[in-house]
Amino acid sequence: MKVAYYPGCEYETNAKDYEASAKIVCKNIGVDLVEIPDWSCCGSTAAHSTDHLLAVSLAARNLALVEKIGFDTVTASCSACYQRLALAQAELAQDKKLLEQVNEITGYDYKATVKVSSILEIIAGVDEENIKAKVTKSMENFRIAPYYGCLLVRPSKVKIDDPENPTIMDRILQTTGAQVVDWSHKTECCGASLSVSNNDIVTAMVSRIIKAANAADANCIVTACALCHLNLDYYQSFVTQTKGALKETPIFYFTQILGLAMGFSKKEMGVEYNITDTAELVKKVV
Amino acid sequence: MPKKARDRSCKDNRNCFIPKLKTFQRGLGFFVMQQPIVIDDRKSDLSKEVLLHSGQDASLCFQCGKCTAGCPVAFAMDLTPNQIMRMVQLGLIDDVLNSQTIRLCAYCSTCSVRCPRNIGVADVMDSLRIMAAERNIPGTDRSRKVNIFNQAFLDTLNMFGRSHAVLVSLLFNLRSCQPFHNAKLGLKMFNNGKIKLKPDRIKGVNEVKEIFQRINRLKKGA
Amino acid sequence: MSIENEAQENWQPNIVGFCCRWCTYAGADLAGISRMNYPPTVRVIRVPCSGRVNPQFIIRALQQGADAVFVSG
Amino acid sequence: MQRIGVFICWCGSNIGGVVDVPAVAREAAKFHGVVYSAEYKYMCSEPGQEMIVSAIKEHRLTGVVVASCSPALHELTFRKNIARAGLNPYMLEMANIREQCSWVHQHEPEKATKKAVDLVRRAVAKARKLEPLFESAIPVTKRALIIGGGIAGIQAALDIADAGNEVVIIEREPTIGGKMVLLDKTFPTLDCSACISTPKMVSAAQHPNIKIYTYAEVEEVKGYIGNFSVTIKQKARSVNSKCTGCGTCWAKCPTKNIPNEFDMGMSTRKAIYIPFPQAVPNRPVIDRERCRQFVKGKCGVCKKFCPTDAIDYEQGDEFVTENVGAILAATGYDLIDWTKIYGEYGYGKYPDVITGLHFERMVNASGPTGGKILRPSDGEQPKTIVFIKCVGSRDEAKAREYCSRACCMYTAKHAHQVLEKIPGSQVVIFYIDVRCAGKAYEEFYLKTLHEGAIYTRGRVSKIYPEGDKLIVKGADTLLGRPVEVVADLVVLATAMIPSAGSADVARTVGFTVDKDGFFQEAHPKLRPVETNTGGVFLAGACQGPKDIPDTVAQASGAAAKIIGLLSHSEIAGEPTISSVNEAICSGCLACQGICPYRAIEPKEIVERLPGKQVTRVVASVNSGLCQGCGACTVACRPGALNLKGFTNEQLLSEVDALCQ
Repeated sequence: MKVAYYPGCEYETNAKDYEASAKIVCKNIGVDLVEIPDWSCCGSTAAHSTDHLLAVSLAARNLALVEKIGFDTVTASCSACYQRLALAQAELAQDKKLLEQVNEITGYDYKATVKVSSILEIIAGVDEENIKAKVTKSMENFRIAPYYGCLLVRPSKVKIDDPENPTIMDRILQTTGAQVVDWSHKTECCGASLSVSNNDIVTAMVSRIIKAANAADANCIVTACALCHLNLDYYQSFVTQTKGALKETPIFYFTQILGLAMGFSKKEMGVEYNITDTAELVKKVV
Repeated sequence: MPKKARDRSCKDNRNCFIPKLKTFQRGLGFFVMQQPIVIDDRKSDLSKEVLLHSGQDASLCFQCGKCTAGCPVAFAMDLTPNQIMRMVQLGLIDDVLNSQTIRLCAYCSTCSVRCPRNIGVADVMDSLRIMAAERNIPGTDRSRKVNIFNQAFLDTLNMFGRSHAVLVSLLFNLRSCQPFHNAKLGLKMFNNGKIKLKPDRIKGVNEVKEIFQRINRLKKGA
Repeated sequence: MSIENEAQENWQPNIVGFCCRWCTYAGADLAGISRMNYPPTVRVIRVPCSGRVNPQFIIRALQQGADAVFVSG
Repeated sequence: MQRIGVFICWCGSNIGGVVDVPAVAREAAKFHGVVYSAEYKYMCSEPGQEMIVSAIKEHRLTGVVVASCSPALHELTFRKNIARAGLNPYMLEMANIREQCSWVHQHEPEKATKKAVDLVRRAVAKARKLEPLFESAIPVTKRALIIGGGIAGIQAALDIADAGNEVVIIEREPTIGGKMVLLDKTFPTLDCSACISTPKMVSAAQHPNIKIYTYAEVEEVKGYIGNFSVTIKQKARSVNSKCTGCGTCWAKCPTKNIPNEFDMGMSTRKAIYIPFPQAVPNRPVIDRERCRQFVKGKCGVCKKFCPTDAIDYEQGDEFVTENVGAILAATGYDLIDWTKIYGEYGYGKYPDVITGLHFERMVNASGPTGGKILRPSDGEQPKTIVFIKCVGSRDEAKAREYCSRACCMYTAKHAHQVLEKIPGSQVVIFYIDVRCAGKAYEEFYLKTLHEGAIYTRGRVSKIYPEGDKLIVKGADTLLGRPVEVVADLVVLATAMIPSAGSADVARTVGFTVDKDGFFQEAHPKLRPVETNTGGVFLAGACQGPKDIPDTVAQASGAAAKIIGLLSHSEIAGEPTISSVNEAICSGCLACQGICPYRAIEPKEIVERLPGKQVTRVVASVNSGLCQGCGACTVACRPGALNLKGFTNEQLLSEVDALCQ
């Protein structure tokens, strides 16, 4: 299966581990990710907070590029990118006038035919048996708190699963033999859009999520979003170090867990890029 | 007193110093005097403007407070989401657009999916941010920082076609006069090899610039 | 006068309404009680149910010169 | 040839102030068939009516047109009026020149006058085609059927039976009593629910005029007002009438630990059981899906021990037919299944999040905990209890838009009971509005407030566990701040919805439901206990969410209506119904499928043709069932069906008159 792939601006920096692991895992299960040539930024929160048309147009340029290279589905690993592309697509498909206006702005002739899927959906779409067949190691020592964040499951227009209790990632993780814990903060927001400008707010939000994961006795949190990953990975140090009540909880991408289970090395999966200490836990892959 | 004398000229005028003074006072922790809200025959169209921008009808809100109860950022807001909705209904445009809340909203949409009246509260917040941007309201304190960040983000995006984390942070720190803000994070990321100094300039950068220009022209035309 | 000219000069269509006595006819009464104005070129025939309206009635109304027919119930 | 009189009313200035009434009267005089035209200040007044009577006599009128207010208001008045002058009351046609003319075109008097003329022309055109109609006499069976043996059904049954009529109650559960017997104490007086409802159950069971079918359902309803024939499905109880209710069988039954529905699954029962000790009738039923005899084919313990040989494994469903003159639907309510809808409250994952009905059973002295309020998870006494109102109500996004009406009061009662039973306890009630409209209701709420319940204005957005506590995330909108409560137990006031299967009851009996599935009353204000189907009435929460006082009042209201109907041996049938011209009916019966009232049936007729006799099928209209909607006339291809009072000819002439 070939799918157009939108890496997102953090593909070489903060999310390089996500990008690498996603590509390797997808290839391994027969999903070919084809990078959109000369893609541009989706606009992220900054664009939709400033101008609606700007937000839609920036996303539309990329969607038009997907159409141009003849793909009908595009996936993005970062869930912020996913949400922006999916929301733009939902609006463009519904509103002809908007589509015309946006085409005038971008200079492309987009027909609004592209389906936007998150990478979770793409992997969940692969037959479970196929994934299981590739799993060579057991992740049974991982007690995972699957963290979906907000962008994948809300708003209703673009949700990929139930906004209150999504299970799509749980099911994928279970194929590796990992223990997936039921916990309360699966879809609470981590405040990523404020992480540069108001980091004290973000610290408070992150601490609640870490606390809930601790309460559920998880030994790691697994996410499908580059922004959540950065936030949870970095800002927990403020609370785990100062307050002491919270345990340091390593943060992984779900693709890293899949990759480790499939026998790829921790280097290939980029787990050492993490700020939290992952080494202890990664040793427990058997 | 003739009607004209108590006209909303003050409220309508965004250069008026009173709302700014109020926010300033609030920021400094001063006691703020609250004039009664005057409801008269001049109906506000704030609710309609929001509807136009976001497609969300704030007038449906019956103030159950579920948005506030579930909002992960509510603890940091100066006005709770349900208060914003109420103010939109009453047309208190200055209070709304000068609030911290509208830019602290992280668009996580928890409010939208739980609203019993099916209002996309997050979209209302989004449209209020846009309205504040249209009116060049820089915001104060936290709201101002968010605005500076957003601007920095869009500036790098405009420059290269993709955003560039280092430059965004630099611009943000300079413009918000906090040179060492988040330096620790930067250092950690650098150590972990998660920072790239050279920005990623795309080939079609002019296409992206063109998008910005066309939209600016459209706005000016309007 | 051509149809177009007529249309420009505040032309109002003659509308024959078939209204169910239980709902829309009562609704039209309510409009009266509430003094909600509408064009006097709307004229209502009371039927026991909108199901009573035979397509033949509608065709006859249009043949006889009604500009529009309104069936509601 | 008709001789028509036209009478135009000024209605003071209501019509006369806008419409040029004398001009309309002058125009009307010119219409074909009009022999007399007059105007008067108030046509409905005594002198106005006299004027019509004398004109009929003087001018030998055969038809009358009154142009005045809406026929909804005075059609009956004028029908009676022309009948006094010896005319058939259906020889009247009205033109609505007030509600649909002068009141809506008050700024355009000239156009309004022209419209008034047109409307009178229409009325005259119809009047020329009017024919005398005669009401039919329908016999009445003096018995009533009540569907649902809750408090509404029981109350109505007792009222109707006390008036000397026979009553049949059908209840689908093994006992009558409904939801009220589940409750502990009732607001605002705090009297014991069982103490006031079980005696009523016994009275109903012992009443000589009342016959009760429990564990039974309505299978089929035929007939019409005054003459219903109802087929009842008596589900196999597996226990016959020899049973004395001694209790040996359920004491000996080896199949234990079945969750008891009566206790909301908080206690257990056997496979042969009575729902609760005061059940009426005091006769057990075998749960065939769980009984070993039925599941595995061997056991027979109950049969062996039964001293009266009342156990009958072979018993099948039985069908009984009852003939009645009126039907009362009193099927009550269920609570919405919040666990399917509210993910933010845990989708039912957390055992310590319960509904108000669970709480009722728990706080009830005869309930599963013997009246103690305990956490389902660990059986500990909770200290901090949160009540959340409007779960499923006032939430059009997830569930229902309406207010369930009773929750504010029962939540106040629950709060009172917690504060009374658990010393040092803390009660937090999250509300959107406190609605306590009812006698002594507000006082009760204030008392609860005074006792220390913390009313917090805001809806709860999330509940999640932390340790053995539940964190309830709400808001205080009055202070504009989020609120978090560390709770031991959370009680949800879930929405009342029509009871499961009520849509089937509506379909079987043949009446309509509203957008929420509640039974539709004929008129929300003036006919609240009747349906649009003649002879079918409503009471209780099946019509809309209600508390006990309102339910009982409505039940007695419906009973009064039924007693009124059954007091006649014959009733007058509406004459504006369909009729078949058998000569041209082709017998295709397209009309039968389209009739919403099942009023059309095939009938065989014998025709004499030259030299032979031919038997053929034609449609026939049941005058008791036909509600006069006229849908059949449109379906009829040969045009054999016509609706009296709204014939094709009359309607076409109205169209012609309006389009002139």
